[in-house]
Amino acid sequence: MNQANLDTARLRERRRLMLRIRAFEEAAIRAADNKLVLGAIHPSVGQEAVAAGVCAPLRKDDLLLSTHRGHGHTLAKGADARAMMRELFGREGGNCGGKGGSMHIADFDVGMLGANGVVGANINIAAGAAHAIKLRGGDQITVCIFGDGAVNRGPFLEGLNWAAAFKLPVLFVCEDNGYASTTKSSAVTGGGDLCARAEALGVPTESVDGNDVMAVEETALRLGAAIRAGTGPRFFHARTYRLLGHTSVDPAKYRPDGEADGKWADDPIQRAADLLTSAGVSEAELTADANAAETEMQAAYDDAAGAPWPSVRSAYDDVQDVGAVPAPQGL
Amino acid sequence: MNQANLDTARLRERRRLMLRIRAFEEAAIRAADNKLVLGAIHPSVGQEAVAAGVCAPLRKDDLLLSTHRGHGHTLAKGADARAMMRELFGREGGNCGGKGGSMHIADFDVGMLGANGVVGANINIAAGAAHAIKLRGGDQITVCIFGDGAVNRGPFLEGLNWAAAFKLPVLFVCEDNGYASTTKSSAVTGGGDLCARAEALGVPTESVDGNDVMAVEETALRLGAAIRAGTGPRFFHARTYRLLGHTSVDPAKYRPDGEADGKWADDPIQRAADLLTSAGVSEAELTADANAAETEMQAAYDDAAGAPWPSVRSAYDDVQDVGAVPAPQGL
Amino acid sequence: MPALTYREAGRQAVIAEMRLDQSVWCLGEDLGRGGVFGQYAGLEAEFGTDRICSAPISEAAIMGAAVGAAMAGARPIVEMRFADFALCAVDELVNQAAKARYMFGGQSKVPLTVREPMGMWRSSAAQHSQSLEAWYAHIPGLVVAAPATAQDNYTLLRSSIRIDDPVVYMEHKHLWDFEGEVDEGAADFEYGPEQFGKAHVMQEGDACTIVAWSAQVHVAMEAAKTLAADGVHVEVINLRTLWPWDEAAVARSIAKTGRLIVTHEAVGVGGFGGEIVATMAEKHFDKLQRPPLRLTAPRIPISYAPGLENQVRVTADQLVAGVMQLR
Amino acid sequence: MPALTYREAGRQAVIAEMRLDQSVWCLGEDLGRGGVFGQYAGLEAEFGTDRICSAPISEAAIMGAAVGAAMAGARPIVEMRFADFALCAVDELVNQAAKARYMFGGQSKVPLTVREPMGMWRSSAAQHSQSLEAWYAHIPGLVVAAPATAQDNYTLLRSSIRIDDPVVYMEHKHLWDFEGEVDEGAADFEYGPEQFGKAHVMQEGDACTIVAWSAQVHVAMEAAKTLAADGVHVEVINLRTLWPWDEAAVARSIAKTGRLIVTHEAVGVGGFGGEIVATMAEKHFDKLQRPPLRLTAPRIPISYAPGLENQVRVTADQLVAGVMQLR
Ligand SMILES: Cc1ncc(C[n+]2csc(CCOP(=O)(O)OP(=O)(O)O)c2C)c(N)n1
Ligand SMILES: Cc1ncc(C[n+]2csc(CCOP(=O)(O)OP(=O)(O)O)c2C)c(N)n1
Ligand SMILES: [Mg+2]
Ligand SMILES: [Mg+2]
Repeated sequence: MNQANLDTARLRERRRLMLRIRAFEEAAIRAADNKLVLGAIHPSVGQEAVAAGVCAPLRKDDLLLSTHRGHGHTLAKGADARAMMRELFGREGGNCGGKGGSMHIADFDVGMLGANGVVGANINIAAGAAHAIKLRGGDQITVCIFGDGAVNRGPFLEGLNWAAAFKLPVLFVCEDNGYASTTKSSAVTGGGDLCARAEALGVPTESVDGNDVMAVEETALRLGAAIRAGTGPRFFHARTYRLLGHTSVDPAKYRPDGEADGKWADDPIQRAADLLTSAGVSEAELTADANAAETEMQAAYDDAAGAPWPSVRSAYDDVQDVGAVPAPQGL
Repeated sequence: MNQANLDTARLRERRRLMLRIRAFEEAAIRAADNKLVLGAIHPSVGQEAVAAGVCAPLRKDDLLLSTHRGHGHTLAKGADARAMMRELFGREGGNCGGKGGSMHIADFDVGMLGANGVVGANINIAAGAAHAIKLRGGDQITVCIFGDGAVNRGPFLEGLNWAAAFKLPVLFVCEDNGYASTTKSSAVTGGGDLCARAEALGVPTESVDGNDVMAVEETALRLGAAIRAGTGPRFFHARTYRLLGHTSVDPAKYRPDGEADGKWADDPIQRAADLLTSAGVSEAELTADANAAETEMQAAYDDAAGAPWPSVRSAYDDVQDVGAVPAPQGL
Repeated sequence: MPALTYREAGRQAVIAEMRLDQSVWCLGEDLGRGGVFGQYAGLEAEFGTDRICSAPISEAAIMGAAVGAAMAGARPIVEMRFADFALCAVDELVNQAAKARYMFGGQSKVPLTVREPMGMWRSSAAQHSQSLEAWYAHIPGLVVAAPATAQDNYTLLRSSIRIDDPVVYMEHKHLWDFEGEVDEGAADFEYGPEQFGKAHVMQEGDACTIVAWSAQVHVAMEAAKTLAADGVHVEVINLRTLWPWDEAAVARSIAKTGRLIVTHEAVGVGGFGGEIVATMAEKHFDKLQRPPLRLTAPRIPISYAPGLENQVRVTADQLVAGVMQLR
Repeated sequence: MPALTYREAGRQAVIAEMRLDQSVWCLGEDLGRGGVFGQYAGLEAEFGTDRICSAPISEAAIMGAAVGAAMAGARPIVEMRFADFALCAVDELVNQAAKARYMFGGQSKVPLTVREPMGMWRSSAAQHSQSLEAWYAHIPGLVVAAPATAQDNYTLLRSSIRIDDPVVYMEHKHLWDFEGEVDEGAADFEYGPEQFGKAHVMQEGDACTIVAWSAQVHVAMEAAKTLAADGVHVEVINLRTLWPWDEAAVARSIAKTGRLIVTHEAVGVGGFGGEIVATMAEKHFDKLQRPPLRLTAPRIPISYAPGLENQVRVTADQLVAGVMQLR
């Protein structure tokens, strides 16, 4: 197999992953519309290339921390879609036993240490996870993904500074979709050049087109290798766009007319498909991949919809070892 | 009076101010040694040029926020030394009625809105004070002084970003004395270039020799004028050195041998004296200025030592309007 | 009197005070788009982007800037979005806002209204559901309000904006759409500090006193209705504010009923119910014909799945059972 | 048994656990120089700069990094320097450390010891003197310790480091130089979770139960001595931990004395004394022959000037008067 074939194979694989992420979130949105998912859902539609390019190539024992918009990252790190869907439905067999939901999705078995409901909070946590790796002398890396809104919270400075000061193995990935909720980030972000912020904290940076999955992957691998070699943290600025609203119920009317429409042309999945078509992959193969993703996620939906609720007693489990309160009698 | 005379006069005035600050703190240290000042004292010996150059030229209605090492800034803004000394002694007639002490010294009558016991906390507060000025349409500026240790806390990012995003009239002054308590700041500060940090947040910067009082003043005036003209915040990096320990009881043994000794040659007061001598000011005049400062601060010491304690009842005053608890009966 | 939603009552309160006083100023994330719960809808259009300040995601800066602005003459209304996010700004609120007036010997007040929408809102999980009112009641310098009705939200919010102290103003997320009659026409002094801190007796009764605040008032009222059908008439006190809180109203009521139940959505351990029960036990021991009772959340975090989440809810049925237990 | 200072007992506890377990790791400001109170003196020399990590002034990063490290297999000891500064890291402690295990459905524990030196230390004023133990007791997921003696500080700190939960470990700044006998030789299981949460009866008596923790235990002992001279024998309970707290020990004691005083240095309103009093009133009403009593700080910030600062101290004389009032 020559290089071109290899790249085509890899690109097709990454597109399959992006399709799975998209199908997962579309299923989750349907479930939210059907009142089967009750908590907020933050879809990453349009941003799948960051998840696929950054997280899929990681080792299983590498660590990952994510945000409220973390389904894609979690799937790409290797978590089971059914367990994730069950979590969104709040059912037994969900990754977090139904206690976390979408915003706290996590799968420690594949090194995914959690989405976070507090913007920016994962940055210091990631620095610490990397610190533990370094103290142990391990060669894993930690990846921390956050949005362009998070760069205005203190942890951005504190966590990057910490990682730089202690030369920790952590890749900070800013998934810059231009918006923080209903606010255009540029309106409230001084300076504007996020790489400059990281550089000033002693963290070398790179900025890429975050909708080009192969460029994302190539950059992530390169930065990851440098980090694994012990040269300290890196900052990865991935420019992308949130094609849907902030949550599944947000019509995103605050965006300038036509802005989103124009951006659909840049859909990373379509871009991957176009490249694959030029590389000779047939329409039928591309459709088959899309259908497979749909089928998988519809099955996950059906599975979750039919899954039992978690035992009510479990509400009292996993609070703490010392001083845990017992479940009421008869529960 | 020609320019040279004018500058000489101003330099002499600034040296007088620096002498007053030095004498004030030496008196405070004596008082601490004598158990008359009971709380911690953080002397700014060696750093007086920053206080004198930045704060003395401010308008009375300009606002100032300072740190735990804030005696110099407060005096330079025009606060009364006797009231300040009484505050350090915890006596009646102290600026804060004995409630604050050294670390919370403040004099709102001269626009000095407080030292702060929490490193970095004044940065967001200063941005807000500047925001209030801007909302009112005033032409005052707010000056916020903090140490090189504060640049590693979140408020540095949050406050500078805020000021840049809303184009607020605030001058951020980093009084960089190389140390944060017993830790050399460079050891824990990623990147190392503090101006780069501020620039990346959209705040234009300038770095100067903070022991050159006239350079400090010239820069502060220039930056202050730009801010007053409505062009948004500025960051002023003043390089200086803390000649004594972190507190009055810290022997500062953690510094490399000889480091401090070498730095005494750079004492801003001595540097000013040398310049004044070259400009023809007599030894006698210089000594007279020093003596006047000593005399003033000894008088402040004596006044404070003889001042009454605040009424114990006052412990219950100024907590809040709504829901204030009454002083116990008979107090 | 018009029926307004709790949301709209709060919105009208802000509008009224902003029209009266140029120094009132709102700051928080996404306010330009009406705020995350629509409680600022249309305000940017009326008051402009200066006075309705859409902030970066910087709770510490929002709170800290508000403290500085308050000391420099403004009257900020801070929006924290979820009370949970205010935990990113605790130094600014507790070490700075609450203490500045005192530490500086009265040189400055810090007139500040911090809106912290709190409480459970179906399947929001552990980081978007907390009720931490007890924390703020514990901090000298802070005032704490927890409105239960649309009228509360109108009156207490107007008052809070006028009060010269930092007020932690905790609306309940579950109540935004609750409707109630609101008298907006009350005289100005109604919104002054004098009226602040008075409980409302929502229903009179002699069988038992139930003290509640925020959303839990409605649960108590539901229990009261059920009990009334059985001829048991409980007195329901809507405390409205936790600092100051209306000790006299509770004492008056237990003098009549001899029985006290305090119920809140927050965790029981270290919750404000303990303060109320302890105060009554200390000062009005003889009035208590039965042991006092707290009906509150167990000391567990709040889950996402509805069945688990419900474990931290105190239901009307539980209140009914509590009342019967004390008979 | 050697007499150690409270400071040294804590230092020895850390050393013992660090020797036993490579994953124990200290992080905080100025630790390389022994920490601000000397409680880490010499540790860098023994354990190196990796395991004794001198941090930037970044409480949020210190706490947040510790949470991440704990989830990734380390057992961090976090030094917050002054409990007041921990208010810069509340999201990290309360929204993250306390909830991670639960939110993630038990996928990870967060073994973390957060040292927060608390309390009054002559003329440290409002931002360096607070006692906020009640806050942490209110938060599900957290364990809370407040050692009073050198032995407490040895035993409880070793236990806290071993416990797999986040422990808020509140040493009292005024006690660093207090000496006491310390049994370091106790068997390993003494430091396991099983022993945690047990109060110590410092002095037996039948006239009144005084419950205290941290530095206030010593004030209670002073009062007890004064009272004993008059033939009044009070029982002094050193609670040692606030979550879990030894409800049974307090109940046993009031069954004997019929009288309960809870005293603490923290503000009374919303303080943990309310929890203890309320719990006893709810569950052991019949045992209380007199109304319970809290002797605690008024709801005012802490001043700098000694005379004003003293207004928030509860003295032995006040405890004596309280006991006599309940006779
Ligand atoms: C500390 C904090 N403040 C506010 C919020 C509410 N919030 C949730 S997501 C969000 C926007 C985040 O923007 P960004 O970081 O760009 O991520 P994106 O949603 O674009 O993926 C906000 C403000 C929060 N969760 N945490
Ligand atoms: C948030 C916080 N953390 C820690 C401290 C303890 N502390 C007081 S001063 C200081 C060093 C500050 O260094 P820097 O900002 O450089 O100011 P300098 O003392 O050098 O003037 C520290 C760590 C504090 N006051 N506040
Ligand atoms: Mg974004
Ligand atoms: Mg410094």
